[in-house]
Amino acid sequence: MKLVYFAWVRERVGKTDETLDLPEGIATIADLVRWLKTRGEEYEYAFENEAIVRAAIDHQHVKPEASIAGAREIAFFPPMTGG
Amino acid sequence: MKLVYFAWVRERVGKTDETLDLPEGIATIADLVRWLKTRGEEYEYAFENEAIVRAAIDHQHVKPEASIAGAREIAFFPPMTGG
Amino acid sequence: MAIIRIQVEAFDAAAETAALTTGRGDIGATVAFTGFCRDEGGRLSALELEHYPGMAEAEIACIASEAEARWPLLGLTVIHRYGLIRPGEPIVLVLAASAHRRAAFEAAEFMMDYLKTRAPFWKREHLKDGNVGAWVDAKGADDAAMERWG
Amino acid sequence: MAIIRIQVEAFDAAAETAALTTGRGDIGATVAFTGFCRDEGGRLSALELEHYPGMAEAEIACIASEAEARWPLLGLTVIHRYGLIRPGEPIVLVLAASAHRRAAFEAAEFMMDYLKTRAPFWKREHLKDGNVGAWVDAKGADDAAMERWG
Repeated sequence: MKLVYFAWVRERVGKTDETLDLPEGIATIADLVRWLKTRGEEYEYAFENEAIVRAAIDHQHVKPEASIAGAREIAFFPPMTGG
Repeated sequence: MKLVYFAWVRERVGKTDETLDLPEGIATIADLVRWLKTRGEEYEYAFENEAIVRAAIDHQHVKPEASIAGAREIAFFPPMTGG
Repeated sequence: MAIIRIQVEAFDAAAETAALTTGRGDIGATVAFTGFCRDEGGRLSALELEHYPGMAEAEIACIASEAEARWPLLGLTVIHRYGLIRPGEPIVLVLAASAHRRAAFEAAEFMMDYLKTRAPFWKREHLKDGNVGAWVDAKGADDAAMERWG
Repeated sequence: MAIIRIQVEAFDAAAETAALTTGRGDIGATVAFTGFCRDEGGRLSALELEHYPGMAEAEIACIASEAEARWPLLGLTVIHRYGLIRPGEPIVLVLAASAHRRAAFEAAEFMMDYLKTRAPFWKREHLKDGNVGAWVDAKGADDAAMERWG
């Protein structure tokens, strides 16, 4: 699974992207975040306030309860500040 | 008193402006319109629907009941269609 | 202090925007409204715009002061043309600048709603067949649009 | 079909407007919104804009389709820059064209409200003192502005 990070989520995780093999039982974005936070302090820091970090699956905004089945690319980023 | 006319009010009156001596007792725009309508068919036609024709005194929109005392220039015109 | 011009010539919206914004770090948003002459389904060869010189400037200045009192504007430009204007040509420009977008959008829309119903301009149609057509009727929708500003 | 571009280069609002309107007799109104980099009272030397390539285009196309479904638009252009942008330079252009002004105003404002909260761009401050400052926080006011469109 390809994961991509933007803005301060990217800075905290310390990488722009990575490809990870996910363990069994990770069905949703929320499951994925919970698992990432077990992988090290940098992830704990990035997701310390889970409610703030937004997610997209294959370029579409999704909620934490969204299924990741079939996803090619999952992105995590702060609230958008464009415009 | 200088009177000026615009758009179809001008076309119906048949002139762009005129300077008239007003008789005694003409205190308001409504009085002035009533008197103008006695001056000929062209004025009757221009003011046939008095509620439609707008007036300005010295470049300011006014209502029919506005006093014309001290006015330098009184304008009559249809509803505006600028913009 | 708003910039107001009543003119026959076409205008350059980009140059007007640059005039308001160049060298400034406080402007975060500009809204430029341009009104164009339509051909009304191919029926029109032009619109002829008549105006009341003197009152047109005074009335637009009055509307602009009202906008500047209502919104924290950092610039306001209004250019209104008169004379014969062909389909596709611009008639009116309202340009509002502010620190933030809401003020710029609202002020520009307010200016247009007021210009439509209070600025002393009148449009007459010139038809493709060579005839001079009717004076354009004022629209009830424009009065309603103005009234929502209270 | 909206024109959407995500680019480093500055844009030319006048050229974009001409591209939408030239040779057309059906457009009666254009609204061009330009968002500029502010210096925040002289504090900033630049804003750095990061974006999510691919998603940015897709998301803006999605918002633009929504606008085209809601209003009878005759043209819609969105250009959003990324990279380092100095105070006074433009960041974003939204250009909406329609037969009448209300649709053009509303569509442009809708686009901006949605861009602010849904387009994957993030701003970081670069300070006059040479330091890289904080990521700009999302504003609750922007969420509220988006929500009023239902």
